[in-house]
Amino acid sequence: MSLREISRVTGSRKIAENTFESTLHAPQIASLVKAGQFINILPSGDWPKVMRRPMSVSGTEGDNLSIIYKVVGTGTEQMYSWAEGDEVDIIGPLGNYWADFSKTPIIIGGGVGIAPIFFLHNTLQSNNIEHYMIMGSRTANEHFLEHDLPAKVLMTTDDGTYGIHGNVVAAVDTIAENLDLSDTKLFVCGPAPMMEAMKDYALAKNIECDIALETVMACGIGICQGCSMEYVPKESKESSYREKYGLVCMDGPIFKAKEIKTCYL
Amino acid sequence: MSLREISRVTGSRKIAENTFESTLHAPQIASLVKAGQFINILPSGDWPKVMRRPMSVSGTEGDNLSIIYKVVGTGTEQMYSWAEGDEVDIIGPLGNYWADFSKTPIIIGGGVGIAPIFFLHNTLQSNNIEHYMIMGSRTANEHFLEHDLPAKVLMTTDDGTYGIHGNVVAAVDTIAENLDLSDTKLFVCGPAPMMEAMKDYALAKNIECDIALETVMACGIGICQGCSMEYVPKESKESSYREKYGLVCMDGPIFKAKEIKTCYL
Amino acid sequence: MLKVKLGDITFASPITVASGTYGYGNEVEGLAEVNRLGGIVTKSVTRHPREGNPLPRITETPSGMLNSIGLANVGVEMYCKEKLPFLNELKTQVIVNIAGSSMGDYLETMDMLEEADGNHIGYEINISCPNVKEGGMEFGVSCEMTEKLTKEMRRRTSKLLIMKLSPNVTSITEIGLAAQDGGADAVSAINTVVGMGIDVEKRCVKLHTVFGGLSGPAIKPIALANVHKLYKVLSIPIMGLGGIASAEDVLEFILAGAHMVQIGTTNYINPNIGVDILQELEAYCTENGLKNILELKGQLNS
Amino acid sequence: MLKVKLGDITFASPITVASGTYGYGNEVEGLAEVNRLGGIVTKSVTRHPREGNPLPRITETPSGMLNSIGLANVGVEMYCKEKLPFLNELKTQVIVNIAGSSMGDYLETMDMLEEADGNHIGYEINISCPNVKEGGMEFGVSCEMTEKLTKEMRRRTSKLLIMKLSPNVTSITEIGLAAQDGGADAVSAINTVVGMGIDVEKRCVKLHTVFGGLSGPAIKPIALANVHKLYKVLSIPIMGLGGIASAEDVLEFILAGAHMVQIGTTNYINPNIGVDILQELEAYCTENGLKNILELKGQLNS
Ligand SMILES: Cc1cc2nc3c(=O)[nH]c(=O)nc-3n(C[C@H](O)[C@H](O)[C@H](O)COP(=O)(O)OP(=O)(O)OC[C@H]3O[C@@H](n4cnc5c(N)ncnc54)[C@H](O)[C@@H]3O)c2cc1C
Ligand SMILES: Cc1cc2nc3c(=O)[nH]c(=O)nc-3n(C[C@H](O)[C@H](O)[C@H](O)COP(=O)(O)OP(=O)(O)OC[C@H]3O[C@@H](n4cnc5c(N)ncnc54)[C@H](O)[C@@H]3O)c2cc1C
Ligand SMILES: Cc1cc2nc3c(=O)[nH]c(=O)nc-3n(C[C@H](O)[C@H](O)[C@H](O)COP(=O)(O)O)c2cc1C
Ligand SMILES: Cc1cc2nc3c(=O)[nH]c(=O)nc-3n(C[C@H](O)[C@H](O)[C@H](O)COP(=O)(O)O)c2cc1C
Ligand code: FES
Ligand code: FES
Repeated sequence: MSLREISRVTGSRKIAENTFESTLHAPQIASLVKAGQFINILPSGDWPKVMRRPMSVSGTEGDNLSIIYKVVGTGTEQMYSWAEGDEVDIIGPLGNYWADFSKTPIIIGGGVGIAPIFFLHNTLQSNNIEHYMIMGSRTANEHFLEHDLPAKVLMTTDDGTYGIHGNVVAAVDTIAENLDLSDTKLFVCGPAPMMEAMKDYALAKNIECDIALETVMACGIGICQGCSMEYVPKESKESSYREKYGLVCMDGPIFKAKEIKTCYL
Repeated sequence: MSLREISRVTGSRKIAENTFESTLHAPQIASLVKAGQFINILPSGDWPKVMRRPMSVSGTEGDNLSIIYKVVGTGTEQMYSWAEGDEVDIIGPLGNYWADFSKTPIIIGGGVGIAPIFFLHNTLQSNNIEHYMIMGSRTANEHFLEHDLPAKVLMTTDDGTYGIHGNVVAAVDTIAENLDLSDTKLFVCGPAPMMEAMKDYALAKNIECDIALETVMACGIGICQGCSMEYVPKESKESSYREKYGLVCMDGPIFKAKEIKTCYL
Repeated sequence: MLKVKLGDITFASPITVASGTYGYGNEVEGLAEVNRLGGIVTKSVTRHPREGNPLPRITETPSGMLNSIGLANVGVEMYCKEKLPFLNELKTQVIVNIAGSSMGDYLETMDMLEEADGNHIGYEINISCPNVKEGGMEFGVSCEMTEKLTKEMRRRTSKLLIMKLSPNVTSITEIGLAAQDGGADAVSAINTVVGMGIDVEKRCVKLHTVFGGLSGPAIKPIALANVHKLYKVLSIPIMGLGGIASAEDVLEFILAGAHMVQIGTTNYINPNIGVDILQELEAYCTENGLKNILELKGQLNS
Repeated sequence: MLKVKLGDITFASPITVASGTYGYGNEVEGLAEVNRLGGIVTKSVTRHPREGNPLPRITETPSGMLNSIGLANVGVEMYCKEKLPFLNELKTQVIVNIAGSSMGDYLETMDMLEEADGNHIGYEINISCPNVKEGGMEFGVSCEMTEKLTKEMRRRTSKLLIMKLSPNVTSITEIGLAAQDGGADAVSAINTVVGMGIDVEKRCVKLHTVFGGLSGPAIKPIALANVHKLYKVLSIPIMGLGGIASAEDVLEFILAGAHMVQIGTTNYINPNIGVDILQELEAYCTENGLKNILELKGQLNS
């Protein structure tokens, strides 16, 4: 069950080009939220739009939770101008979460899709689960370089300005060479083309793969039916309610790669 | 002719309960504007409404002009949060201005209607024109007490917490006792009930009286025809374009009391 | 102070929530005090389950949103099995919204609901969904069809019968009169306004179905106009909706002639908006010495 | 890159300004570069001067405004005497908007304009003003009346003839087809949407006329839907308008099928918006390798 909490901004900082991390004091939601889940944010008190803005939780620390976002429009601009102590109305935790770490996790984030991957990384670490982490971005200054990360972390840039030159698929391939693929599982979140590429890769190589999708959301709680994704057609041809289309906010945001028709929503 | 100028906020301060004065660096408009005229303000860069916000100019100092406003809604809230150096898109000077000071002026302002009266006061002072000034408000803390004013200034409060107990009509009556009414002229701006009362008073006593009206404005330049006021019917019964209704933005904001059907717009 | 009657039914307040914006009441658990609302109108239920339209289905617009959900819903059988038990537990009044593509659809759905063991006190009939080819719009734009459907339904139920009207017509009052003549207890107005959005970057439509329904504060002036027009000609009460986001908005609708109101899109921002509003309305009544909020109904000074 | 033709007339760009939101071009002196626009559509001109509706006449709404100006204007005689000389000096194309209450009104006004020494290249006929009892709406909601009026006007002028359509109808395409059959060179869509506002404090309507016309970004989705519907059935071009506030909005209208556009309410915020937009569009064409902006017309990917 999700709840609504009036949180308080405890801090904000720039972590990469046009990318920010804000922390919110939200004891109830922070105590419930699991890696992969998201919150739905009312960016300001006099918010002129009709939808909240969904954001993955990137981590928790005691009573605080954090989010990582790119400034792309009105909502994220408002977040960017949050001052310490501001009240922010949030609903959460929402959606499903990363689960089943029995196979070796390779966790892969691109762009701001890194947020739920960071959270996952920390969850795995505190549970002493060995894993690989790959962070992709287009260019060096989009990377959150100062984040203090342990070994088994690969960074890629499309333009080669930092880390491995190329995209995350290439990086996964590198790691995968030394691994038993049937005992490996991919956890992916990032821009649609990256997720689509990872999906194709996972299907081709027959690797288990969970992908966190993103789409526009009005309610975030399964009411409006606006956040639909399309499933790969099921055996049973009966086309009925929520057999053909899933709801990213409720049935997701995390779906199995083999269930997803397309990551472009 | 009016023009559009990207002004810069040079300062803001609270001058009374919920009432603020802001100064804008706007060399072109400041050099043209006369007491009684107004500017039309785009409160912010991403202004979500479809109309600018008209504000009387309360004074000029070199390249700067000032406005006085009460925070009542979205637009004035934005103004209230202007920071020094912010750019503000304004159009002006707009409308007609206070003129003809051949009779002894009694200038009367109520509430934020004081803005164009302040400007008039300064204009008269710098032209060494003797005049009386009356400032009315509901209660003491709505008065701009720290404004440094010369003699012949009367302050009233409806509740008697400062100055003369009562409304501005009573104050005018006091002054008028010692004056030749036929050689006196009233200049009025304030809330509708006050203006209506002054209008009735002026008509009853047959005193010349100019009143600055206020209404909602879309364009401010005579195009939308939305800012209409109604004239007292003219002799000539031909009812035609702008005979029956005047435009506050173009034909006003200042009208002769005897022309105005009602100050409630 | 807020108590209102519609037909024989008493509602604790005129504040209800609109179809499609509140699910079946269970989704908001923990986020809203459902039982404090005057009532809830369920998501449209159809004869058979519907998977809904292909995506994308929603997009934001200035002060509003477009949707083309396509009546995705569990269907009436599953509704009776899965949704009804929860709804039966509610202490607020439940109105079931029915949609269909043909007269048979509508009537069968109603028959099944009449037979089911539901505590719902009435039906709202969606004859105005602009988002599916057979969303009932052929009913909503035709006086004859509206009257006929209303009559058939009236014969089948003694529960409240409310016809939900479309603003996408030349004359909403004609359709409203047809519903009244058919025996409806009330009409609700308005459903969404037909609109469209285009993604300039991708050079494609923003909704897969091209056209969708516009809702939210942007349409409030349109909704008020329709409610007021209906108020001037109908003798049955009106449930007003379209863009309500505050207690002041509710008062606008009541002054325009609405007997009750529904809150739609704003639930997405604030699932408890209905309760927030009714608290404000209580305070308003006290401050203004109103024994009942409906003393204001249609009371526009001139 | 922005040059477009309508009939025989070449416009420097498809960007024009809407009737009632730009006066007669002289009011914006010093605030806008009128001559850089593709064209201007004048405030509606009627046979006789009109004082307009009683006040209040305008009010803001979420992302829009309501107006009930009531076609206040100088009348055609004064227009020819006072406004025409200035308009004749302009280097931008002038379209005169005509409104009326009867067939006679419309035709007489046109006759007088045809005889006057004006450089205007065409007429836009307002058969869709929702704000006066006799604002031409009886024409705008009827196919027969629309076709008849169009025919009569077509006989009288070889200048551009553009019929301005109302969105307040069940089927705008039927009216559009009637205009086309009557011989119109183009249609413009949309005029304002009927709406209403209520002042809760004073418990009265916000417009003296009760109902008014909604304009501004709030109606953009509605306008786009109407333009696209017309585009799919008409063979004559469409001038698209309703809520345009940016270059992106213009591209939306062109992608939806508009041949030209008009900017209305946004002129109030920024009298030079048309010029700002056409500069952005030029840049857009360059960046996207378009020889002409109309290469995008109706080009929606699926
Ligand atoms: C479950 C979920 C988790 C998310 N987590 C994060 C996160 O951790 N960090 C983050 O920065 N963003 C995240 N997003 C995306 C985020 O919600 C959008 O970036 C945000 O809503 C943009 O709001 P805005 O008002 O600033 O921009 P808008 O003005 O709404 O849009 C600006 C641009 O962004 C595009 N856009 C808007 N929403 C989305 C979306 N949901 N997906 C793709 N494009 C969109 C618009 O089409 C437009 O081009 C998440 C979305 C979902 C559904
Ligand atoms: C020529 C002219 C000069 C003005 N000079 C000043 C001035 O010097 N100082 C000042 O504080 N205000 C002045 N006003 C009024 C000022 O324009 C409004 O207070 C302002 O537009 C409110 O904007 P907002 O967005 O904050 O409030 P909104 O959200 O627009 O409105 C808040 C409340 O104020 C009411 N309101 C809005 N506009 C007006 C108006 N024009 N007249 C009466 N009530 C209104 C609304 O009905 C509403 O109840 C002037 C108006 C005009 C026409
Ligand atoms: C996402 C969404 C789904 C909707 N689904 C339905 C529906 O199933 N049946 C129905 O009658 N109306 C439906 N509506 C219309 C609303 O009930 C309401 O009439 C409309 O949104 C206007 O009110 P609002 O502006 O307050 O949202 C839906 C609206 C939205 C936004
Ligand atoms: C204040 C105002 C006055 C208008 N006057 C006229 C008019 O005289 N004739 C006309 O055909 N349309 C008139 N319109 C309608 C506009 O031309 C336009 O169709 C409508 O406003 C939608 O466009 P927009 O949303 O860009 O404003 C007027 C609109 C406004 C806001
Ligand atoms: S966002 Fe409303 S159902 Fe998912
Ligand atoms: S504000 Fe537009 S005419 Fe005066």
